[in-house]
Amino acid sequence: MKEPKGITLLRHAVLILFSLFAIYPALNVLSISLRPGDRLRSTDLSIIPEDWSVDSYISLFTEQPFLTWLGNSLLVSLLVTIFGVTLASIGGYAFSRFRFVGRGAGMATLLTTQMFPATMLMLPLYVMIARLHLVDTFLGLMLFYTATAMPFCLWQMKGFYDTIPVSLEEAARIDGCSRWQSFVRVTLPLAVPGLVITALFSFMTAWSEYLVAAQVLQTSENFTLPLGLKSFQETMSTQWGLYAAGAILVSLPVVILFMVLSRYLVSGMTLGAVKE
Amino acid sequence: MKEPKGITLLRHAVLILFSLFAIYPALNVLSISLRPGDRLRSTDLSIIPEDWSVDSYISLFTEQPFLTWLGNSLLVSLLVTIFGVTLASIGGYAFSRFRFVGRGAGMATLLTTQMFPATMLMLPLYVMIARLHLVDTFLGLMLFYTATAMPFCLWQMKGFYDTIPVSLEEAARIDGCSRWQSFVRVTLPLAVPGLVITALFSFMTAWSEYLVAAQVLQTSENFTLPLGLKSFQETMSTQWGLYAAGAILVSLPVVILFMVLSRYLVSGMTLGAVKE
Amino acid sequence: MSEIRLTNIIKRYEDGFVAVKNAQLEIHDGEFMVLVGPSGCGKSTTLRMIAGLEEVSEGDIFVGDQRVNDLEPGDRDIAMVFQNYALYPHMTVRANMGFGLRMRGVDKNEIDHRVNMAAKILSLENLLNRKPKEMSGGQRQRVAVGRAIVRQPSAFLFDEPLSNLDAKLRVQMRTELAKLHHQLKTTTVYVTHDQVEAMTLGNRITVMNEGVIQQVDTPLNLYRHPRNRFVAGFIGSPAMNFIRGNVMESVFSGSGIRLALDKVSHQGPATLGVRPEDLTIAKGDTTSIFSVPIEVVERMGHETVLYFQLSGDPLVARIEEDLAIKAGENVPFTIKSQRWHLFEATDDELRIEHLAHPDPNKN
Amino acid sequence: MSEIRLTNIIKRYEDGFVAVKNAQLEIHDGEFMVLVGPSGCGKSTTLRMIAGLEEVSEGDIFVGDQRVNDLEPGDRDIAMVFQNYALYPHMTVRANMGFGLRMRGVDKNEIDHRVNMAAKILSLENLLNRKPKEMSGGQRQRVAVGRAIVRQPSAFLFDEPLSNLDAKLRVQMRTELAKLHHQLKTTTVYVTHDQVEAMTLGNRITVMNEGVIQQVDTPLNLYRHPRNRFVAGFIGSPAMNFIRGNVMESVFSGSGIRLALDKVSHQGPATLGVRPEDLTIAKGDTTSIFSVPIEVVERMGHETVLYFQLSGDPLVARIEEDLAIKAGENVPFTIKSQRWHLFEATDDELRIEHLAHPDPNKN
Repeated sequence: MKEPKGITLLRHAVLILFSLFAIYPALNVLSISLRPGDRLRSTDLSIIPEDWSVDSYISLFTEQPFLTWLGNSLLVSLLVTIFGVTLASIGGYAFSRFRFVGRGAGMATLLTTQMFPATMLMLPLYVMIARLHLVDTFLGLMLFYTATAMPFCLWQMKGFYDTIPVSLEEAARIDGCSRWQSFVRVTLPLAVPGLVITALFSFMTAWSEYLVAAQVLQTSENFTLPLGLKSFQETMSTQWGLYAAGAILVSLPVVILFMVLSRYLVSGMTLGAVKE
Repeated sequence: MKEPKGITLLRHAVLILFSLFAIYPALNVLSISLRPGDRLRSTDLSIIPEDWSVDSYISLFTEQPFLTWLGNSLLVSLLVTIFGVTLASIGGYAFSRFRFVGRGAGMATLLTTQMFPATMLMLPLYVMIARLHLVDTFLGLMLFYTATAMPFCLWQMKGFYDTIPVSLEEAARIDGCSRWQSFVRVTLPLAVPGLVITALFSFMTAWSEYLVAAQVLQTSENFTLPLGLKSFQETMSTQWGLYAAGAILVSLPVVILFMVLSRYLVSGMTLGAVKE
Repeated sequence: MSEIRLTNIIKRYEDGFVAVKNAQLEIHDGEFMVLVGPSGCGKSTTLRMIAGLEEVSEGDIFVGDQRVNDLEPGDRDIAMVFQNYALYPHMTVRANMGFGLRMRGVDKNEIDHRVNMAAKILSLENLLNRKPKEMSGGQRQRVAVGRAIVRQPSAFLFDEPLSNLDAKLRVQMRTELAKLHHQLKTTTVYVTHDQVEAMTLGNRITVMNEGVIQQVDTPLNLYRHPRNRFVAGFIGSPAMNFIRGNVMESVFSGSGIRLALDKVSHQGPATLGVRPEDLTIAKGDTTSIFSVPIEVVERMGHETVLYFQLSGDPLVARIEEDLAIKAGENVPFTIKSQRWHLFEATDDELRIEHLAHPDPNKN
Repeated sequence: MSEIRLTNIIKRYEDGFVAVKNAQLEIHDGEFMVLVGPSGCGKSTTLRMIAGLEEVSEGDIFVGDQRVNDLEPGDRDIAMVFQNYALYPHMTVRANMGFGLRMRGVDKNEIDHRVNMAAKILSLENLLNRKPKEMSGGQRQRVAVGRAIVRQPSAFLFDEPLSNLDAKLRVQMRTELAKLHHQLKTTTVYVTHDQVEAMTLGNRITVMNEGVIQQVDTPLNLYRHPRNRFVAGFIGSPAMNFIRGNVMESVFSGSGIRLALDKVSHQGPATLGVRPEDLTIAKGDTTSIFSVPIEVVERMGHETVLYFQLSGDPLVARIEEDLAIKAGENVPFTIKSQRWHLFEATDDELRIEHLAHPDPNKN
């Protein structure tokens, strides 16, 4: 059993390398956001530069419409999350528990919708949004986000419900619940880790999406955060400091959400609700 | 038991509506690609217009560098897939089977890397690519794609290996296999559905990605398909016909892959390898 | 009145499979009725129809005088214990046990009172604030029973409640369930595939096979007077030995044996059934019916089980003492006087009644 | 020579837990040795160390004359049957059975020949081209055994191979395994938690508890001469009854009973052990030792099991006949002459030898 240990070590080395490779960029952004001026490149290897300043952050809130964008993003993301979780929690339950005509077809359809690259969807999206007179509105954006996030959310919730024994609902019904009560009082509370993942996914989809937002939204005061950030880059000389500071602020709520919810995430992704 | 039937019906209605909503755009693109000229809007509701033509498709191959872009996309996507599947199949095995120091931390790190929005990564990406002198090269693109797809691939493979009983490998070792042989001859063949999903995910990541490609690639002959397509849109008046035809052709291989592999996908996403 | 009656119950699934065929069953008030049979025999489906968890395709189910076919499970005044216990994982033991009462709007104090009572009966007092996952299998089992009894329903339904427990715990819980029924005297329907559980728990037993009720009777009547070969083979462990043969003028002759049967009028092909404990070793002056080499000997200390073949049919004998017999030894066997059964060689394989067997209703 | 020897084996896990404490065991060539004990007693760990699937912390394992501690599992010339069968799902039965030989570079024709032979012994001829998932539990079990025997190893290791089968199939496979060992005479180590399997299969049995070997002996010696109270309680079903008490001048007095013990020199606190079949009902002129109301009666047809309490201790009696006793009835009991055991009231609870018990090596 000597040899496998060597292999294990090798694997660790490779994995640690890749982890660093994945974490490094975030630190890099932090570093740039703290540099005065728009110094993008630096031979300085320390993360916090010696002459650090928070000018970029201050500028974001005072000189730029950052707060407006933040509000827009929050509005869109929260509504998409609420709508997505509600639909997925009910629809996923139907896919998990009922054997109805077209159930298999429905599941396959959901998979199918996942296979069209986003680039392809730009065009019909534009057409539909235009026809529905939803150009430059949040409603158009939210419709699109909800629809694209739905297949994953439904699969996720269905998979989660599958791990909850049907007998729990049967017990609840014998205890006097109606079918709906047994869902709300027994199944739903047990599906919380799944709901958290679904919510997080819906939120992330809406929070950090750029391509579609760029297509739908046109006036600067309607921009979501990713659009706003990108606009720093599109002026003649990129405002790197602003961009970096914005990027950090965009990521912050997501990072915090992830950390607060990590307990649910791990149990949701690995175990399912109920251990037998 | 009358009431639930009503609810079920209602749910079906909602689900069917959403399915149509998800399929409709694809048909729309097909329709536009077959219209002569760049007629984007049409009151005609039929999918194949009466005066249909394949001019847009012909133009793609004769007047535009579509074949070059196709080659570029294939090269990048296939290499990313091979690299991603190889690493994930080995790394996921390590996460599933070995209890090494830092295993939990490693898994958490993988989750963490998932939480940074792509918009935020644009900046450090640009810095890193520039420093490594990989601007406008495929290698830079592939490095980025592999790194961003890896967390999902590793989790997916780990989850899949978790469903394969360890006793199968133990039986193989008693039958005379080394640890490596038992992995290659017993575990890996059983993990094929997981590998297929991982491969598909890696491929899709690389095949349809736009934002990063736009950052890294600069000369037109290096463009991948999504970049090329978008370039139709960026000229003064969008060449909708070309764009639509291109979008159809970009989606085609993905759709075909999905259909060929659907059997593996469903078993991979729902069951795991071995039923007890 | 909490008698349960099933009249001509049929359960047909959408794919056309008929799980229960024309079941007719009357469970008396206060009776402990066990439904037993191999897996897929329709016993669980029958129980679930009584509970209201499966729709009835044809026929009527009565609890007391009320036809319950169209009632919701919660309105049938029954409580059920599931095979996997089905405790609500997000609730404490106390909340689990009180849930049914809470759904019925019972007063909070009354709920507490009843939960405490049930907890005392089942020795669960110290566990009331635990969550199900913090308990052992036996404890969860107890909580599941507790959740049923706090409701004070007119009937308990049990769906293989002991099958997830290990052997020792199963025996212990079995006797606890017996005591509980002795104490509460609530009408009970209990499904199991284990004939030992059926024999030890049931006032009466319903034996099912392939959706059809084979026989309904007390444990000992089933054991002594099985209606057909299926029941004879299912009840008792090791199972009854069967030897195919022919009856001519009250003499059975089958593969390798000849046995004089008194008082049998049957003529022609038949199957002889002998329980393992009714095969004894011929000693001294008793003449042996057959003599065979033993294949496997199982010495259990208090009994010895012998496995052997008679013209290819595998047979088992159980001797109620410790015998120093070795595999390969030749042993002469005899059958205890009149301790045999005879079955028709027809599709139904009905048992042939004869005077040698004691009166079914003696015990 | 395919004897297996364990000398002072210790298994210590990284978290400090010691699963096996100083195990000393010799398994003779051709012997069927059963390791039995409650879950977590270290029996499976011991087997897995012999197989090479767990590292040995201290001590040596020998197969034949060779120290195998550092050999890969595949180089130890052993075959193993797993609890979940561990058949390769992507291979046919033929490929499953031949896999070990193929890995050893055995000639293709020889593999076919040996697989066919094994398939014949196990009646698997018609299943050779099936995949594992197309077979029933019993068939998979057979294939797992087949995969072991084609290898013709110097030892078979079984890890609870029957625990996933239902009761009837378990009994059938048990006798098949017994016949197979009778036929092949290969050294076998068999792990189970089921004392009935241990009693019926083993030439000798190793009883383990909490990582320590309690006793190694033949089934009947274990039954009649358990070395301590743990072994006495573990072997036999229903388990032995224990009554705490005191011995004074050859008279045992405990909760509710007084029993004259001949030929015992022990004085002071002790535990009396009586097997359920050694408790009989006092009839006619035999004087009863105690008389109690029965709590639960289990009438099995060929035997009756009575549950009752003696000053709070739950006791069980098994009567080898069908008795028409009802719960609540008062029954006078006696203990069969000299059929009792006495255990020290120390931590080890060793059995106190006395002349009343027959010589351990008589059978």
